Amino acid sequence: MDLDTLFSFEWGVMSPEFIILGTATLLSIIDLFMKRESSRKPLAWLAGAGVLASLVAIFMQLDQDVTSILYDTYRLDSFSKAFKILLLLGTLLVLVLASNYKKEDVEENRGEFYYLLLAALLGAMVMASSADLITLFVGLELLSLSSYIMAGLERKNKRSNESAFKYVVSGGIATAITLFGMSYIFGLTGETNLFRIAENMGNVELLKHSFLIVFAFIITFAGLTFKIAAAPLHMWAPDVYEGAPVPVTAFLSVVSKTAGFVILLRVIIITFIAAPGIGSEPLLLQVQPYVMILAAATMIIGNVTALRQRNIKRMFAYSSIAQAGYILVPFVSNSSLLFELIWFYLLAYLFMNIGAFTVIQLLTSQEGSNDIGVFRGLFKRSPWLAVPMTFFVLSLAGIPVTAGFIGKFGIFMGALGLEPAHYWLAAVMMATTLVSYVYYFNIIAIMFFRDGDSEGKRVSVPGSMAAVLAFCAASVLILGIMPDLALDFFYGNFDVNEFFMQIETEVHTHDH
Amino acid sequence: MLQSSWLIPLFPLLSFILLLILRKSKSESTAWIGVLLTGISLVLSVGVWLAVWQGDFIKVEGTWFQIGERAITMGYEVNPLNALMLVIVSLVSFLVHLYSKGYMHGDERFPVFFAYLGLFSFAMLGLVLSPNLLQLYMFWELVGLGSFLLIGFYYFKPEAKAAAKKAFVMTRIGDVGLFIGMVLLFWQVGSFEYDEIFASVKNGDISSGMLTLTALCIFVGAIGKSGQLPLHTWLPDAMEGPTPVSALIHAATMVAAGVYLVAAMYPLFQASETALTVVAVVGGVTAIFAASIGLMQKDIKRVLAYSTVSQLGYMMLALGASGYVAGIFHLTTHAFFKALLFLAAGSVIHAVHTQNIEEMGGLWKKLRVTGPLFLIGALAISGVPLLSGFFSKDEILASTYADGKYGLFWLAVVAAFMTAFYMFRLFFLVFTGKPRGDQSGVHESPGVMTLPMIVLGVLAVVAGYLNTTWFGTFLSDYLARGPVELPHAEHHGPGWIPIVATAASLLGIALAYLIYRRGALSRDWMTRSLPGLSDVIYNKWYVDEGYDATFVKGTKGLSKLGILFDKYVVDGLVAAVVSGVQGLSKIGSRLQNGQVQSYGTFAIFGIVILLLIVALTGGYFS
Amino acid sequence: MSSIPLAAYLMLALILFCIGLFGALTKRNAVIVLISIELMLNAVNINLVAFAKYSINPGLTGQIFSLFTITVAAAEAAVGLAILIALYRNRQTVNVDEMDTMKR
Amino acid sequence: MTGEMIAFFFLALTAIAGGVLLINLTNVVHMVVALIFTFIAIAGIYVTLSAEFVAVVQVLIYSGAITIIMLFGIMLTRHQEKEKKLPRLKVILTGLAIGLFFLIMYGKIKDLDFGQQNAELHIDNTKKIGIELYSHYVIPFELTSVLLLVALIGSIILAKRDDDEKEAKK
Amino acid sequence: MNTYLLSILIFSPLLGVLVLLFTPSHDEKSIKWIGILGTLLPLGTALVTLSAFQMSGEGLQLAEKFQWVSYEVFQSKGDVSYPIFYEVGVNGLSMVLILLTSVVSVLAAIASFSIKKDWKSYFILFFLLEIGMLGVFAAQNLFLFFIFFEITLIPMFFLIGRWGYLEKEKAAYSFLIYNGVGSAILLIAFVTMFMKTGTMNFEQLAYTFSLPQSELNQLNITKNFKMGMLIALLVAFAVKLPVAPLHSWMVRVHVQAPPPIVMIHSGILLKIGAYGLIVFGAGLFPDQFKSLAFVIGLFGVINLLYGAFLAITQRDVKRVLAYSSVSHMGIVLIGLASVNEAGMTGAVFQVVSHGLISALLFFLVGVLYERAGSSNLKDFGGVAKKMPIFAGVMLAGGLASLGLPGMSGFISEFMAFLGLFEKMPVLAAIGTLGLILTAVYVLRAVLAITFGAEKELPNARDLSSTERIPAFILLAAILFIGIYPAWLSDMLRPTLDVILLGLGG
Repeated sequence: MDLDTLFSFEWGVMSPEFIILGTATLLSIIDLFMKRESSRKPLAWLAGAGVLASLVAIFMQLDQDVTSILYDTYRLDSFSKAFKILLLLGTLLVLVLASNYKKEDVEENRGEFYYLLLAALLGAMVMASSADLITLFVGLELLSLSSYIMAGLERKNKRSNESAFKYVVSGGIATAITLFGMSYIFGLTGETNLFRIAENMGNVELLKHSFLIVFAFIITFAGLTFKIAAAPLHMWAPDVYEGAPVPVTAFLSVVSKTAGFVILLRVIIITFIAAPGIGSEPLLLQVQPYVMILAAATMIIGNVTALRQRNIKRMFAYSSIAQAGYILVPFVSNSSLLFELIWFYLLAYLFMNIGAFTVIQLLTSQEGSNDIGVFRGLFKRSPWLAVPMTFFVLSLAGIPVTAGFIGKFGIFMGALGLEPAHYWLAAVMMATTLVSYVYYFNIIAIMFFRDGDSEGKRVSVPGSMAAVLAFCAASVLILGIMPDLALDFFYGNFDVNEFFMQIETEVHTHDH
Repeated sequence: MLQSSWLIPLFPLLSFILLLILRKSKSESTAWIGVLLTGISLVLSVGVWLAVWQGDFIKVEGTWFQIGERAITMGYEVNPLNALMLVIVSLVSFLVHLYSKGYMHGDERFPVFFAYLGLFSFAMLGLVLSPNLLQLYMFWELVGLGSFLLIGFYYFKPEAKAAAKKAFVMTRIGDVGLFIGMVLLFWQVGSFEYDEIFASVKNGDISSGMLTLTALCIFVGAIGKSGQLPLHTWLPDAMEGPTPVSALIHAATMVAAGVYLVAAMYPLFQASETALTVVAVVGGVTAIFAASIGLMQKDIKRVLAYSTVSQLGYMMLALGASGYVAGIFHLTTHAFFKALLFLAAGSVIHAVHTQNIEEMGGLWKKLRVTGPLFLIGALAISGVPLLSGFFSKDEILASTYADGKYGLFWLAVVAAFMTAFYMFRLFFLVFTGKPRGDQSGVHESPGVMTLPMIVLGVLAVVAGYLNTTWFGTFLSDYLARGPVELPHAEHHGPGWIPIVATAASLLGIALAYLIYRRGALSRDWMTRSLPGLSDVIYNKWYVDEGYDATFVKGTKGLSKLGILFDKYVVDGLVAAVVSGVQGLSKIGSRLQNGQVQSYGTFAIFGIVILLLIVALTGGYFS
Repeated sequence: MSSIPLAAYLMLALILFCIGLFGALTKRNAVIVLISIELMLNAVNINLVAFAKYSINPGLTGQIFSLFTITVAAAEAAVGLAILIALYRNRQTVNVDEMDTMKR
Repeated sequence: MTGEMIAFFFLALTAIAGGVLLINLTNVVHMVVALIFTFIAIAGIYVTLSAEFVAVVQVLIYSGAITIIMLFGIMLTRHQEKEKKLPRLKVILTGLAIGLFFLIMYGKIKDLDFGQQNAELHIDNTKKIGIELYSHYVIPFELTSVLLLVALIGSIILAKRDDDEKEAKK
Repeated sequence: MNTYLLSILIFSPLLGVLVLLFTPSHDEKSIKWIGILGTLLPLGTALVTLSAFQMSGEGLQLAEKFQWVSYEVFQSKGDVSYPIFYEVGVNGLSMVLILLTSVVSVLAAIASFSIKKDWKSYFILFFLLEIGMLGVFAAQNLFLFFIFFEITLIPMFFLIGRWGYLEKEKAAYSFLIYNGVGSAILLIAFVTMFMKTGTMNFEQLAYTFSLPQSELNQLNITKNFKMGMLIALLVAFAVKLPVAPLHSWMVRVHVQAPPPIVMIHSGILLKIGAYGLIVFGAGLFPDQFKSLAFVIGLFGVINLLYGAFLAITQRDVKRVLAYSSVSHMGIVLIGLASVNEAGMTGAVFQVVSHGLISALLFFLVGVLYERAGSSNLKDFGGVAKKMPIFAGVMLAGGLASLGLPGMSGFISEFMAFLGLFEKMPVLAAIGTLGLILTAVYVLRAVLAITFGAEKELPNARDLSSTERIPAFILLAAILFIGIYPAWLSDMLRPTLDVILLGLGG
């Protein structure tokens, strides 16, 4: 293959990634030449502009057909577009948080911070846009590595250090486990292209090794649950969320998690869709109970353990573990509504969680404490902070007129719409949701019912943060009242079938 | 005339509403509103009665509301029985209104009292006019309300409060019986109408078991209202109310409603021998039981109250012994002489400001009007010949004997003896002998009080001639025009019955005279000779205490038990779930021990367990 | 032709993977923990390379995959060590079991 | 038994021995050194698998770079020479889980054999890899460069000594 | 105008919210007025709706419908879509309840004088609560019903938790969790039905479930499935009603919540449970409902007696009333269990009547608490002396509660028992014991306060003229229904006939 062939690809479809890459590069260069003392604010604007431009690029691609470059090492399909929108939107909002985050350590490395954020985003986007194990893996690691560093960005904060180290160790083990599973997937089929793997999975010869396929599935799946913080690899999340700077926590709980679901969907659904299970059943049907157990365990562990938390960031870590459990439900049930349900829920989750973290960042940095007591009497002090926070919490709890409810409703449709319906999974989800009421409403109770001694101490809200709050709150409400805005957008622009569509780009045989 | 009979209850209602609006008025002339309006009712009632006497009946009904295809109706009906009741009720009510004008003088809630009287009269008249069971039941309850309000009129007295509550609850127990009977009948007949019920009974559409059951249920209602055994205890306590109330409600009208109910539903009872027997037995036993208690009471009103219970028992006995006319006859005469007695007692109390007969005595000279009137009443109730009580009581004894209930007959005779004894014990203690309390300032009651008493006194004498074998059986003939088929037109028992009855009552009077006037026999003669029995009687056979120990304590105990159950079992289960979740939470956070390597171990365990399950279920080892 | 069966390589990889895992989960020294993770990744690489030679569809892909893995592993080791050093500056310890200030 | 077989056994044994030593030694530096043997042995294994280029990379990166930065890491941090053992129960539990994992996997890979092998793999190995990398896998390759850059910058900002800290020392 | 009348009605309280948002929070007087006027608006609209409502008309009236949410499924099920509509409408039953809601809301707003802080947020939440209540009764599909059902939850949580008494937070949590359990079960049942049938509309669902079994088999709807759904719905609404032993939250709320809120809660919110039982239980699964009738009746009688027994020895008048509510909800169940016209009508009458009566009684207790700072029976006695009107109204309320004829309570009790006596006379006879017990505890509580020797009360004032408005209006309504029940029964009949037709009774 020569340069001509290389240039013959439609590199234009990669414009969102290129924009991000370019912005990141530009950032690092500008940062290098900036004076130490000068404000890094422009860098934030630049980074934001880059993300926005990338977002625009994706919107311009909306009616583009499925395109694939180099054997699906990069592919642009509805799936990738839909989820990249989430990733970009999430990062955009996190950037605002990051630019307002005031900590001495971070100040020093703020330029790098933006750069790392974009690099992580790039990794996530590549994950969304690839159907090749190697690319997916590298994307995953790019995201992971950047996240490790960001988590430890407060160098002088012991908790930040510790959380970063725990993240690295857990992440390293998870990577090894994932890779171990992937190596068998690769080994059994001899391919790294997901579609080809799927083809080869149907190979009669593999029937003898059906056990290994199932093992590979379980190991890979379990390894990938690391990113979404689901059982059994969820335990890093509370420690890391607690120690990491708030914007990073927000990033981890939203963007990184979304990326985790993206890779999970890509690898698991495409690869194993035609795989044989042990005996005659298809694999995905056969392993359903196991994944259900994991989903149920995730919901239970997340919600139940959250009850005892006093540290707000830690509480949200458990909350986000629980939310991952919810999102696994449609995944488990293999519903025909799979993609839109997950997409919608992640969209809703993005708004409510980032919104909540915005408030948390404002409060914790003002009070210098992460205790849940920072919310005390917030309604009295700053009603305009308490009210949106209430929306976010209600949405997380899945109360109607918020996006969270519609998301949960959809998940129920997915779980109960099948034959036979997964009643017990739905029941577990409902029961744990009830448990979650206790800690979610505890926040509300503290904000509204307990007038603290910090009477009159208003929280100052920078304009950009206020904008994020308003945007998130409005979105949570609007999506709760008119979910069709999002659903119609999804149905109108994305064709789920593209996800399964293998495009034969010109096959280059190695002719040398 | 008859078309406007529906107006009769409305005048007292109007009185109620007007007086409630004027409740803050200090002027005692507000009483005239009540007197006037009940007076109109009285006039109308008499008019209606006269019309019925001529042989006119009326029944008017309209749909109240519908349940599916079935219409629930409301309306009014006038027949001989209820026309008679109308007159009795409106008459006594009118007289009591008048009397109260004097008796309640100076009470700060003067208008309210008359308002309550109006409400009660409205309810009672409405009850009487009802053409169907449901409507009867509704007014039946409202009568209870009126009674409740009047008994509790002195609301600040704890006894009045307790008595009012007791009256309401005890009668409600009976009401529930009536309710059940009524509803059961509805599903048998498909209607609450008397006519249709009677038609069904006649056609034999209802099985005999169901007939007995419904009749008994309805009788339970009557027991409650009429203070029959075992639901009689509220009536003596109800004497906490102002005395005119006792005359109106607890002598002439409300307590008679139970008798009226049995009479109104008589065809139903007639169809069941068992039901009639039960009515008779309950009536007979109540008659002697209450009379026995009356022997030893010290409160003037309580004596009269037990006497009322006893007399009501007589009426029930009569009805149960197929003495339909006798029962109603006694109802009528009793209304007059008992109202008279109460009003007279009220007059006495008004004068001496005590109800304890031990503190009275020698009032004959001071109360020159009240004394003789009381004597007339006492003679009437004792069944001294030529007074009204004699005739009606005689009729009852005759019916009982004719019906073959000889045991009950002799019981009734003994009760008659006791009645005479305690009435004259009362008379002698109150009006004769030396004054035992401070009687300075005692004077006769004003005219508004004595006038009604005089009217009643006259009636107590003459009412007996309504139905005598000597002049004519007017009442019997009159009632025969009603819907009830009189069983056997007349009971003419053996000729010795009046003689025995007269003898019994004279004996009673004589004994009382000997003990309380002459002192020929020591007063505590009985206490000494039969200490146990007299103690039991003095304490009203310990019925109240018995109920208190069983039902009241039992209910409270159950309630307390329920509260404990609620607290420890119901809430306990919830608490168990909660602590279960909290325990899980604790385990969860203990697992999260901060050791990153433990997290890894946990993850590996998770994976290995899943792999193991796959291996085991997939036949890995086979 | 080689007579070494594929299973032998896989077995070796499995053993090394398990040793690495055991080391990562039980060693107290943070550096050793990091290096144990490297050992696990190495085991995976053996798998990949072995599958590149013996597979339904043998080819270079496995070797290339392993090259990416090695690169990533190296980067990860570097970052891990950097974090460890930052941590050491603040806490004066490299013992993994002492890093438990955050729990519950 | 062919020479290749013997070589394999020798290399495998070395690799495992290095691993076992890693687990059992108490001196941290010794552990790292033991692991160098493993890494080198693995490089040898690659050679037997006709992956010469990977073998070379393995030696360069693992036996060279990584081991050395790890040694630097050890030197830069104060540490107990003798490593204390973790609680016994925990070790046993971990061992049990891993042992089970091993057994389960072992049962199914012990007779995994596709009966096919690529004999031409070692021919022009490096060149072919190069071509593949720059054509087929150019996207992950370029991404890797970003990744390395991130690792570089990240490591610097995390591990660099603070200026003020230095000033404080002065 | 009529096209959107119902939506205007449901969302009319939003106007109040909007106005309040732009009212300064220190201007308490204006806020109070806005609060009252804001509830008058829905009342006015409700009356307009009533005038547009045809009394004898069968089926749904003033219906509105448009598509709202749509999930589309392309692949496996062959272009099935799951549209969710916004659809509202009223029939006789819901019209009655909407009226009740709007009336009680106005009175509760007037009664809110006892609220001492944060008027502004109080009334905003109050309005939101009213939206939820109006919506629940107007909703014509499961989704909408559920949403409104949950909307009532949140404002209630705040209203209890912020403005309640000592243990307000605990009460708020109890409320939340118990009702959460109910709505959780509800949601599972609703979604399951939706996914099986592809519709959420009440009428369509009823039609689908009434298809012959052979056709249902194609939809994978078995008899067991129907039974399971019914039981789930029964349990869910049993929490809301509440049915013993799921009642303890309700007692807590009644004791701890501020009086106007208890008026609303006891007056309307509990009725959602009854409404759900009628519309979903009897309406959707008539055959199964009939076969469970005995169980329902049994629970009804248990509720009736249990509540009554526990009310007898309570020391706190609020607790007496709370357990009395438990007891009275038993009558609703009794009515439903009889599965005939009389019983069903009785149940609905009880819903309305208890709504009015408990609103009245809790209002009075609120007044009392405001005067005395206590609701313990021991602290009172002889109140009738200083507060005669209060005492009179209280007595009247008590009498209405114990089912005195001429008041609404009698009609409902009478009809419910009339119904049950046809089907299960023995059970009904046992149940009548409750009538006696009711008299016992009502009189005990009422008389303990108003009668007896007078005790010192610092602020004993009789009802002020503002306070008289809600008291007299409620009393008038109670008497009106008691004397002229045909007004209500005629409005209900067409709706109940449809349900009874399904029940084959």
